[in-house]
Amino acid sequence: MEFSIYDFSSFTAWIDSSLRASMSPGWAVAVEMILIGIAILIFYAIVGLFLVYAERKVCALMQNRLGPNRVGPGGVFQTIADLVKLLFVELVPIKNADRVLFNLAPFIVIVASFMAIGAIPFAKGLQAIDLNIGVFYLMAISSMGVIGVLLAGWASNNKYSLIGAMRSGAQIVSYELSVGLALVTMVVLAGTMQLSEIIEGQRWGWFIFKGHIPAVIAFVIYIIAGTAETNRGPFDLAEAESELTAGYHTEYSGIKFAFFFLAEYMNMFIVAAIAATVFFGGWMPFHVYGWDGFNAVMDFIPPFVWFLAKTFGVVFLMMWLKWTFPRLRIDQLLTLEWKYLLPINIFNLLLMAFLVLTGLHW
Amino acid sequence: MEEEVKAPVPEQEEYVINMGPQHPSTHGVLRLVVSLRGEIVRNVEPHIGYIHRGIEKMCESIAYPQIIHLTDRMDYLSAHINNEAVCLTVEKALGIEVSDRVKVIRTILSELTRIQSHQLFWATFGMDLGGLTCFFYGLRDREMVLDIFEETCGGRMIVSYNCPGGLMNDIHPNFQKRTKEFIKYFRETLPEYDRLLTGNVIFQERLKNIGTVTREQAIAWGLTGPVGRASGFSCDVRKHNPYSAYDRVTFNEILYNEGDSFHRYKVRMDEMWESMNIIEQLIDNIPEGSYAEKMKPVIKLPEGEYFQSVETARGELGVYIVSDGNKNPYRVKFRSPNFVHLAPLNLMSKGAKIADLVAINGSLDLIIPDIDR
Amino acid sequence: MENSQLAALAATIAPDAQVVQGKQFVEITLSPSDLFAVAEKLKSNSETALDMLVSVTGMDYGTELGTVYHLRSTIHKHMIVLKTRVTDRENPEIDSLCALWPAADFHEREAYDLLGIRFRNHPDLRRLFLDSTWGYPLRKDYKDDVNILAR
Amino acid sequence: MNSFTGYFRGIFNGLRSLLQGLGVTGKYFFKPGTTVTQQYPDNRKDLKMFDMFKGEVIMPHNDKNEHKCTGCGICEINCPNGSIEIISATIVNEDGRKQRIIDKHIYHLGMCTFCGLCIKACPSKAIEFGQEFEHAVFDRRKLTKVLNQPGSKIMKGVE
Repeated sequence: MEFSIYDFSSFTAWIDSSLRASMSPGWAVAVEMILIGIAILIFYAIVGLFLVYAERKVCALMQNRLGPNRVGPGGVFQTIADLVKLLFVELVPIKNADRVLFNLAPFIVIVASFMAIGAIPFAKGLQAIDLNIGVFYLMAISSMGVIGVLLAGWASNNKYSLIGAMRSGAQIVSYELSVGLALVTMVVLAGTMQLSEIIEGQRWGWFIFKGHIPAVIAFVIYIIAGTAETNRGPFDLAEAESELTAGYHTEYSGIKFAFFFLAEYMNMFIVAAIAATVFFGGWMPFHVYGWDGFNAVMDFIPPFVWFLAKTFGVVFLMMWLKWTFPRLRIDQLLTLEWKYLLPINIFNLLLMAFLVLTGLHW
Repeated sequence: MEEEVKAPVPEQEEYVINMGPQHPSTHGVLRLVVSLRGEIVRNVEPHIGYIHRGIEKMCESIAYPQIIHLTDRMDYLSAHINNEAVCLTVEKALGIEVSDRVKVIRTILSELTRIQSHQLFWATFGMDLGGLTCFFYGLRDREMVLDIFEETCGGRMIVSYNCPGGLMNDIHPNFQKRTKEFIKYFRETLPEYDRLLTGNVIFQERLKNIGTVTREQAIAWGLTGPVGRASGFSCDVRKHNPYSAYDRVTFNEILYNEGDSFHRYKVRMDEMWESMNIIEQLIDNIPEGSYAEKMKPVIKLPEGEYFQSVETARGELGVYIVSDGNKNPYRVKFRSPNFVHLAPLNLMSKGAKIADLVAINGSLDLIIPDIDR
Repeated sequence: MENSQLAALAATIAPDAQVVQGKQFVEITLSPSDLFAVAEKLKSNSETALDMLVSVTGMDYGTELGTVYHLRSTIHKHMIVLKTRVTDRENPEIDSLCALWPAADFHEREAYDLLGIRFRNHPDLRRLFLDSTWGYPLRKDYKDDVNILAR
Repeated sequence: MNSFTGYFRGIFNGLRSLLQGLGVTGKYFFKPGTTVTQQYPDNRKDLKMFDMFKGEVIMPHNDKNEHKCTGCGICEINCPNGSIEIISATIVNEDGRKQRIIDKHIYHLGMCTFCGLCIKACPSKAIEFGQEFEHAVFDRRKLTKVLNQPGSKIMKGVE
């Protein structure tokens, strides 16, 4: 077996074959699943904690502050300290709450984001499952989280929470449409829904360059709708700190709150990862056709670095949006979706189809 | 005790939520009982008194110079102007004319107070609407004004700098330099506020035609200050009834006719420019003179009634002192602007959404200790 | 309009009342039964045109309770002070001016809360700051149990 | 047609205003050195309050442990909330006259509102504002202070 940070497919194939050699195929699959689960769990925790830290630092710098700076150098261990604190915080039992649903809600939220990570290609061959309907799967899974939000709002027996949950429901139902259409626009360009093939199709130019204006429009719409789907500012109506105190997770404390909190950041990561994959070529390095030397230099940077750099670039964009804009009102939110994003999106889809049909893209 | 009249029972199908007394956007311990139908606000009923300290009652047992430190704690963002109101009333009752120096210093400090109050308004208003970054920019710039206060008055927010007959002490030698530095800095920074928030399409859409008050309503409800002026009600006490040094400066009274939340915001933003103009006219020519008139150790007001109103950052503060000739006032009444502005909240927010209620509440810029006193 | 002219005008509007030209404003002292009618005339008369109610102050004069209304005309920029007194300390009743100036709503509730003056025809006369376990603190005979300020 | 162009103008103006806002926050993010945070407990050494800062009422003593307080009680009368209590004693001084002196000048920091009336009223300028601002204590009784140091005497020449 040869291990390379540029191509993980031989490495994963080696694990598979050595497992299959020592046990029955059923067991091998089970062991592989457990391994992947553990790997994703660790990744989830690290990225979640890092994103919380990054957000706090980014917003602090934008606001002329220092941000966390006491725990560890530059405060890097602040979020770990927070997590430890959250683990020790009392889980406050809520009077007259629907116990089962109340406890179930954070798990639904976190499981939904967990499942989405499985389909994201981190590097060549580093993808838990390469579905042939990858984009479709991601869209379906990432919208499951709203069930958890709705349940949390309903089961909390809190009036603010219920309003927050209802807002979240209305919001996700509408913005799911925009996310979908923006991605469909890109699927039209790519000609496939399989994520590995979408990335392979961007070897000589990322789709945001290949697709010309429609791709840029689709990207803008995707970022807006994706921010809305993760319930982040300026679309954080479900939380709406100044209106509903904390919205759907008002009554949650301790580790259950941490689940919601972590899921929010992971959803942001997933939205950014999809954007990076579909618009910026995922782990594919930046290539220019004909410039072989340049391409070789670009190829020298490992693919997962490319992927993470692109993803965190999009994450930064989302943070930037959050810390600049005031929150929308619920009717403006729906106006923005149905009056602006949706018609533009449909027109954009037609434009892209026309572009692809006439072969005006590269 | 006679029987209480009960609060109106909400209609059926109304979803009643308690906003406050602990709520991020009620700016203190204001409790709003909000009846909702879905997101639509049907009725808002303010419940106040959570920090009622009985300042009017306390005033009846203390001497006139001692009243001043209580007024700091009413509208704590206009502390200096509140102090000035009491001092002006007492001086008027005693027939004392303070020196020009005192007048000019009082005016400059009042305008600085107004600026820092509007800065905090801008900061918290942005936060009410979900734009958290405004909060830090607003407080960052407010810090400079507070430093000026601290250097000259000794206190940052609770200044207690006025006393009947003048000021507690003379201004600090750095006062003029620091104030000019601040004005120079803030003239450059204020357009940034506009770029970040005023021009923002989300912000404008959220505020325009929200919580509209007509001019007639504003007069009938007694709305003054930026709230009244946004409705086209010319009510600037500085203009109509000048006190201190306001008769020797030129400034515009900011008036808008729309009367919605956005223009209430706009009045405050424009007032910051006007305040800077006023300060610039005065800062370089503070006349020489004594900073305080010689007062008797025990101040006794002649029997009678005295009323003086000043323009605080929020509106007209009226001080009504009834004296029976003793060293303590017989009755003190503060006509506080916030108390008046809270009353029509229901009128403004009926039919609006929850988010609008927060915006309207923010645009009134209520200071709860001033309501409760 | 000068205060002297205003006082003369006020005397014609409220013939039964006692009109004094005070140090600052024209002061009209009148009986509670005349209050509403006079206030209405002062508001509707185009020369007085008192369209803004600045403040309502509840007063305890020792044996009597009373209210003081500071009224302003936004057109003529003058102010008139209305005063009224009731002798009944147990059940003082004064007409509410809410119908003329909505601003009176909170001011009158405050006066009711702190002095126990009941306002007739007030739409929603409830205590404003305090709960029903309190007496009426601004009355001079109110006993303050905490009494921090006593010397 | 008008509403059609208005629709697009609305979108572009909206986007432009949003970009302006992003410009402001972006400027501060990428411009180093705009941070205004003071790292408080770390900068204790060079943290200096302004001369006028009203931290607490103190009674300055000279190196001979003398102060200027005559125990007249004017500060006590002037204090609006009873933060100052004067306990005076009567001694016979060198000339054989009876003299009222201060025994204890008790200052309740917890009740003080820093209005400055006591300092303004003091006829012998015996008390002034100190610049200490870290007043937090675990026991509120510690907030009651005796301003004159034990064994201190009144300065010569102060009446």
